[in-house]
Amino acid sequence: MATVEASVRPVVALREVEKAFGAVRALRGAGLELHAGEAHALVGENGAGKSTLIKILAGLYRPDAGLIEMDGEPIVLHDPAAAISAGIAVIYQEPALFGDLTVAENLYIGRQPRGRFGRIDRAAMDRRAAALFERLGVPLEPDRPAKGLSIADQQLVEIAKAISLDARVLVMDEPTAALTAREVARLFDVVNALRAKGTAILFISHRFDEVEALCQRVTVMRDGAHVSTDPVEDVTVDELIRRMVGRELDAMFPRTATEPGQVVLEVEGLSREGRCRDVSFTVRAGEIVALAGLVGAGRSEVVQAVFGIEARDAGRVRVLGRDLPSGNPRAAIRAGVALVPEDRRQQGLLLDLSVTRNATLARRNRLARFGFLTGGTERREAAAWTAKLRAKYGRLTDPVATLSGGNQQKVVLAKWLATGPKLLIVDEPTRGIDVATKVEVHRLLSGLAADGVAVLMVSSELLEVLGMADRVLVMREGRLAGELARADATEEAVMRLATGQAAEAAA
Amino acid sequence: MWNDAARRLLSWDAAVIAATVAFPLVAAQSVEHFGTARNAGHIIVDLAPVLLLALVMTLIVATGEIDLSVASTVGLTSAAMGVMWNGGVALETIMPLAVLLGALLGAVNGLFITGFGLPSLAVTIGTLALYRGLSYVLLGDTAVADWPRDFTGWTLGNIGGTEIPNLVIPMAALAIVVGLVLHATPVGRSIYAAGANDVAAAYAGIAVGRLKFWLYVASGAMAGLVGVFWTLRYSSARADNAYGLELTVVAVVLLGGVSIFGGKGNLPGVLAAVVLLTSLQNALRLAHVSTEALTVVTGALLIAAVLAPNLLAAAGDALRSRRRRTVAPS
Amino acid sequence: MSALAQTRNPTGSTLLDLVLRFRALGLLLALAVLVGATASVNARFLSGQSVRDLLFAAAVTVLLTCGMTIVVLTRGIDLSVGSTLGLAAYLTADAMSGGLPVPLAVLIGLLVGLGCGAVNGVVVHFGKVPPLVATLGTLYVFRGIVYFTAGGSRVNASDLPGGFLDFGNGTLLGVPYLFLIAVAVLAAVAVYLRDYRSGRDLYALGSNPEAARLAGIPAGKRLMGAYALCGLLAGLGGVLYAARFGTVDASAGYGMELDIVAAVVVGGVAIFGGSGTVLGAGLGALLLTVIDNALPVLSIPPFWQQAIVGALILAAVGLDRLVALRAALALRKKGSHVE
Amino acid sequence: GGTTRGEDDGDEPTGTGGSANPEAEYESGLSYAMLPKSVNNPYFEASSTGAEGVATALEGAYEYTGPSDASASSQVSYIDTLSQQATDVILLSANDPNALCSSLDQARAGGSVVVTFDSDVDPACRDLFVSQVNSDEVGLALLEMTAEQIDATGEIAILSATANATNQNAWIEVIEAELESNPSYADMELVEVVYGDDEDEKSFSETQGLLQAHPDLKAIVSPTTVGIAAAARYLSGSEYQGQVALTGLGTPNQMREFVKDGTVAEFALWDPTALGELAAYTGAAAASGIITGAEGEVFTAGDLGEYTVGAEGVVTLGPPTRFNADNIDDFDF
Ligand SMILES: Nc1ncnc2c1ncn2[C@@H]1O[C@H](COP(=O)(O)OP(=O)(O)OP(=O)(O)O)[C@@H](O)[C@H]1O
Ligand SMILES: Nc1ncnc2c1ncn2[C@@H]1O[C@H](COP(=O)(O)OP(=O)(O)OP(=O)(O)O)[C@@H](O)[C@H]1O
Ligand SMILES: [Mg+2]
Ligand SMILES: [Mg+2]
Repeated sequence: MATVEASVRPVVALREVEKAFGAVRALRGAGLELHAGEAHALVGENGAGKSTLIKILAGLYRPDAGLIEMDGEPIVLHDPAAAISAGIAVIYQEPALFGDLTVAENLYIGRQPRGRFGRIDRAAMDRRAAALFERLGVPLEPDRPAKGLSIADQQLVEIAKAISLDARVLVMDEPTAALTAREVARLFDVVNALRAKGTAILFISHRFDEVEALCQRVTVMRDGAHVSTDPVEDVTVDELIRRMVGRELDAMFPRTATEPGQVVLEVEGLSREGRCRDVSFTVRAGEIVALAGLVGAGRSEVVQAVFGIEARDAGRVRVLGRDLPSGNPRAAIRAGVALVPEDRRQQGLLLDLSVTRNATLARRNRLARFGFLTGGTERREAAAWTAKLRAKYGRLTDPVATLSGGNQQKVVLAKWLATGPKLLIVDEPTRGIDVATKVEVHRLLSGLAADGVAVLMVSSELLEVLGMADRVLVMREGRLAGELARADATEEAVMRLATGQAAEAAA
Repeated sequence: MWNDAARRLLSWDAAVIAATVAFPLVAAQSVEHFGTARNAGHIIVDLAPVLLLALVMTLIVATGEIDLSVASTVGLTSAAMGVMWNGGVALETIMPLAVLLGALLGAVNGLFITGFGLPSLAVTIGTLALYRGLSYVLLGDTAVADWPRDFTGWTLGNIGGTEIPNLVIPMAALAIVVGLVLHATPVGRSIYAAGANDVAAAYAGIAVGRLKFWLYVASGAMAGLVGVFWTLRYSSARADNAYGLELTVVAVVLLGGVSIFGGKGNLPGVLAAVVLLTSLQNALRLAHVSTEALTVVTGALLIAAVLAPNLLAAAGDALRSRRRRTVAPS
Repeated sequence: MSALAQTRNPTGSTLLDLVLRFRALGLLLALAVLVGATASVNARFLSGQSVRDLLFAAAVTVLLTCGMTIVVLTRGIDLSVGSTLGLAAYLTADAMSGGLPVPLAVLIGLLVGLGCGAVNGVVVHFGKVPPLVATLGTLYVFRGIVYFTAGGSRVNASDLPGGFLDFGNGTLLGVPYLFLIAVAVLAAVAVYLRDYRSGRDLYALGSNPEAARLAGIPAGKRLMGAYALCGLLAGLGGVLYAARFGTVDASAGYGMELDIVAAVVVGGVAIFGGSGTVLGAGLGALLLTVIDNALPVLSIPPFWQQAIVGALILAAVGLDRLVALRAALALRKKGSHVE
Repeated sequence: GGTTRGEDDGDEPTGTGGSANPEAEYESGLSYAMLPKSVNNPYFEASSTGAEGVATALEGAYEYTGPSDASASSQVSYIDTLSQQATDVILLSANDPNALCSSLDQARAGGSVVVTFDSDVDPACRDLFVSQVNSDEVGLALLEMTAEQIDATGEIAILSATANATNQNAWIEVIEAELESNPSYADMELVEVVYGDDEDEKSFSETQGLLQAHPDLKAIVSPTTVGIAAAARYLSGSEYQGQVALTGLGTPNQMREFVKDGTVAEFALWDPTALGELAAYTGAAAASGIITGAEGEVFTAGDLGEYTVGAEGVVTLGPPTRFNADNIDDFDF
């Protein structure tokens, strides 16, 4: 194992860890060392075993074999409480908040500040939470219930929670997947401050720019095993990717320009109380249009209203010239619209049901013969589409909950691509997807556009937006702030519109 | 492969089905009078109401909801039948009207649950009281008993010359229809999807509210049908007919392996559970086991139904991980 | 009602606070209207005797509702409370009629309740059996045990010590001891659920069990505690039942579970856990008791009474939903970044 | 067209058929089963004691079995079981007059003798009915006791068992008819009938409700053992004690303290043990061919003496016993 400073004893080390779920061997001899005051990146393909490794560190899973050492001593983490008290704080890949409790209580559950007679001191708790949010630069009210927070806000609460623990080891499993550049920058400031105080950081991400910006060392995993550990400055991104996927990658954004065809989607004056106002735009066949903006700008809200998940208060939506009724996803699907939602666990998947059932759900009516579904057709369809997207799983009958995050995302994509849409709406399509698959998804989108599908893409990843879109619509505070053609769409231009600097300058 | 087979074997509904097959064989040997055709007939007639109600209840529980008002709906349709009969309406008209009334009562549940978004447990506790109360309003303390023999006799009669009860035919037909709908149609897929995650189901274009609404209508209609059957089988329309039956129906659905949280379970398991529970109670009665024991056995069986597979799974996990640890390379 | 003060800031959110206070207010309003209407038809409804009767009737219900609330908050349910109450009531009364000193017999009742609750807790938590299934099972099992022990016999008031019965029927300044006990328990549970870490853990468990696990909340301890407490309160309810009614047979508390669940639901506790207050549930119990008592006083024909109770439950649940929707709308406006 | 009410009224004759042989001996070795409305009810336990004594005396087998809830449909399952077991004599207290008929027919076709007691079914479905008393007699006795206690003036109310209880409703009918027609009761008014469902708690709160709803109530009549005990307990602890009269049907053991403390002046009941005894003898007599159930047949029921079968196969135990402070200590049941 390539240790850089072998002399320094790691705060935490995982050695030769094995973990299997039924027939799936998620970890085979994985290892990791975290040092005080150092940010350590963990990268690998979807399903490489990163989250599993973290869950072992968090006390959620017990390893089948192998050791966890803390300060050189072997320890056994029976449950999450044990890990927390050992000083390990974890931000999980999927936010898990208490919707009925307030944001502040979410942060301090089980360790609320106490006043007289051991009663909870709410005022003190809210104060502390507010201070923390201040530090993270997020405008969240401590006393609002967590229910109804957007995915990004939820992720921020999770981050605040982990940071508030003041742990010796901070583990972050793709904390930035739902965040835009601004929040990411604030987060990195805070993490760097923690690191300076001697906290050991473990950072998982599929975004290499972030790895480079934040981390000192990087470990690559493949198929549940440790591949390499190096100082970040010693390896190139291409080299990392090669180690992760075991081959060279094609171009990241394989966008081939196509001549736009007829107008597929027309949105006119779309409004929804408190979420978005007076949004109008069109998408043509063969075109990829991106909706960009800061977190909470209302992008998801717009596409959900287009698809009919949410009823709209005002405005018209036309697909291929025909009006879509408000609040009726069935009509939208019939008209040839598909929506890959942003929150795969809540909106995209039936976690307890099998891969097959999930992958064929949107096509249940079309796969039926004489009104009846036989298992065979569904199985064949599911196998074909998941293979096309290179999804990794044990069996088609496994519950999707057992798939890794990225592979879950692929199942959602498979479900919708299988419907053969005329208008494909994707909301954060590559959230949590590894680079290799990302290329795959990009190629797919590009290919679909080339075949005459109209694509509307919401993405918080600016590079993706710039790399893929023919046109970029920028949203700010529920309104369309502007439109940029591919040629004019630079990082700077988008951010200006998104943050409203352009508007201020004009005024 | 072996793993797959083992999992199927260990799966709960498979176990219930196996027990259902095995139990009567054992009981026929060890309990006097159990293994006669006549007794089998008794069992079938006995289980009919629970089985019929459990058919639709399975669908409802699979969507993650519940209907506690079924027994009260049976009571109310039965009471309404009595009123109509007293009013001189022809029985041939009364029967479809009773089913229609049931459907209407189900629609009221459905409206409250899907239209207003209220929790089904709360709503159907309310209509449990409401419908039972209304049946008392209709019939009060009287019973309507003078039902024509032609009809009451049919409910208990056998198919010409055999020992097979007439009831078997409609029950089997309904069970097959519901089974096919649940397991081999897009509607069935939608039901499981709605139970597993209603938000994701809505994103997949399933009109979850409408689906649930119609399931409640179906549940009500089925309860109306059971109301007709109950009235004729006991030749008595009374306000307290089928009192308390809802707990038995819920119990068999759960015993059959349907998850109370929705999204999981299948119909054969539930059918097996109905047969198992009824024949077990029948055998215990024939074996002179006391009523008290019968109550305890019912409850214990229900808990064991869910506990046993959990314990088996836990034991299996422990075994596997021990085996792995011993062969793991060090 | 001074206990109203307890709704102050139960979630720490001023907005939610308002809603909750409004919710409790709604229940109080409904209570006031009902009492007022009944009294205007029949003034005797407010006579000392009548109010006493009402409080007597409410005491046991409120007590069990407190226990049920705790369990429902954790996303559970306890359908076995009626059977537990029956078992505790019968064993307590039987022990007393057998000559055991009152404190010892009461202890037996409490322990029986605690034991039943612990059984539920074990089956739910360690057996991973869904609460509805587990407690539906123990509903049958516990009732079967009552049948076994009681058989066809019954303990009559004449077999019980006079002091015990006097306590059961006694009042302090016109308020029954039983009701005072219930209110004391309610207040204690309210403070516990609002102001103590372990109480908040129960909300967390009900709100998102998976997140609770990740946050290191000791689910086993809390769930066991919740079910044991619910059982204990049902046991206490059994003791009070015996003291109040004097006659106890195998059917004591039969079918009570649905009334208690109804009270909790009417009181605005979410049936899927995580939200609601014990005060609301207590008011729900009181409301249902008043309905039960008012209908005969209003000379509503007995055949109509059950139907009316059902309709009122629906109305209460519907109203609650309306309030919740308003709150959600308010939250949406407040949380929005759109001007 | 269609099938409407009243087209189908073929009643079959009562009785076991065949001819009676009054000289025959009681057969020994018969199997008896008593099926009460529900088990766990002290009243039926007492009847069971009586019946079991008879079965033992006649060297027969005896079983006491039944549902734990008082519903007709649960009783049907038990009747089916008994007929499957070819029980010779079934002693039944029915939860519904009609719902049990088809099962009873089957049992009788299989050779069982069906004797109902306490609560009857349609006469066509059973061989004999052992009535505790004649309905008229109970109704009249209840009214008479009430009138004596309130000087035959004022409002009275009835606290009954379940709304469907056959016997209760028969008595209530008699009371209502008598109040209408008998001039000596002209000043009494029946203001309400409420149902305690034979549940202690429910009966208790129904009593409360009655007293509040009718401030001028003078008396409560509760023709059910559960009801009268609950009502007495409520009255004895309330300000109404001694103001509102209470009478009805109750067991001496349950009512003793309330008679002593003045809450209740007088109530009535028959001896449930004797009722069980008579039912068992009646069943045995029918199974042994001593009687067939035809009117006028005579048989001897052990120590109880000689009984004659009345119209529709009814055998009546005798007038109810009235209990008051003077005699209550002579009874223990
Ligand atoms: N609970 C489980 N049951 C069965 N298999 C599981 C379970 N959890 C993880 N796996 C499997 O273990 C492997 C590793 O999954 P893991 O979640 O650790 O991947 P990952 O590296 O975090 O991927 P991603 O980048 O997509 O999040 C995957 O093949 C996954 O299907
Ligand atoms: N279910 C909800 N309940 C309450 N508020 C919500 C809900 N969903 C979104 N919001 C709020 O509505 C606004 C628009 O959210 P939306 O999800 O459309 O934004 P977005 O631009 O897609 O950002 P994100 O990256 O967070 O998805 C945000 O202020 C968000 O907090
Ligand atoms: Mg992961
Ligand atoms: Mg979004």
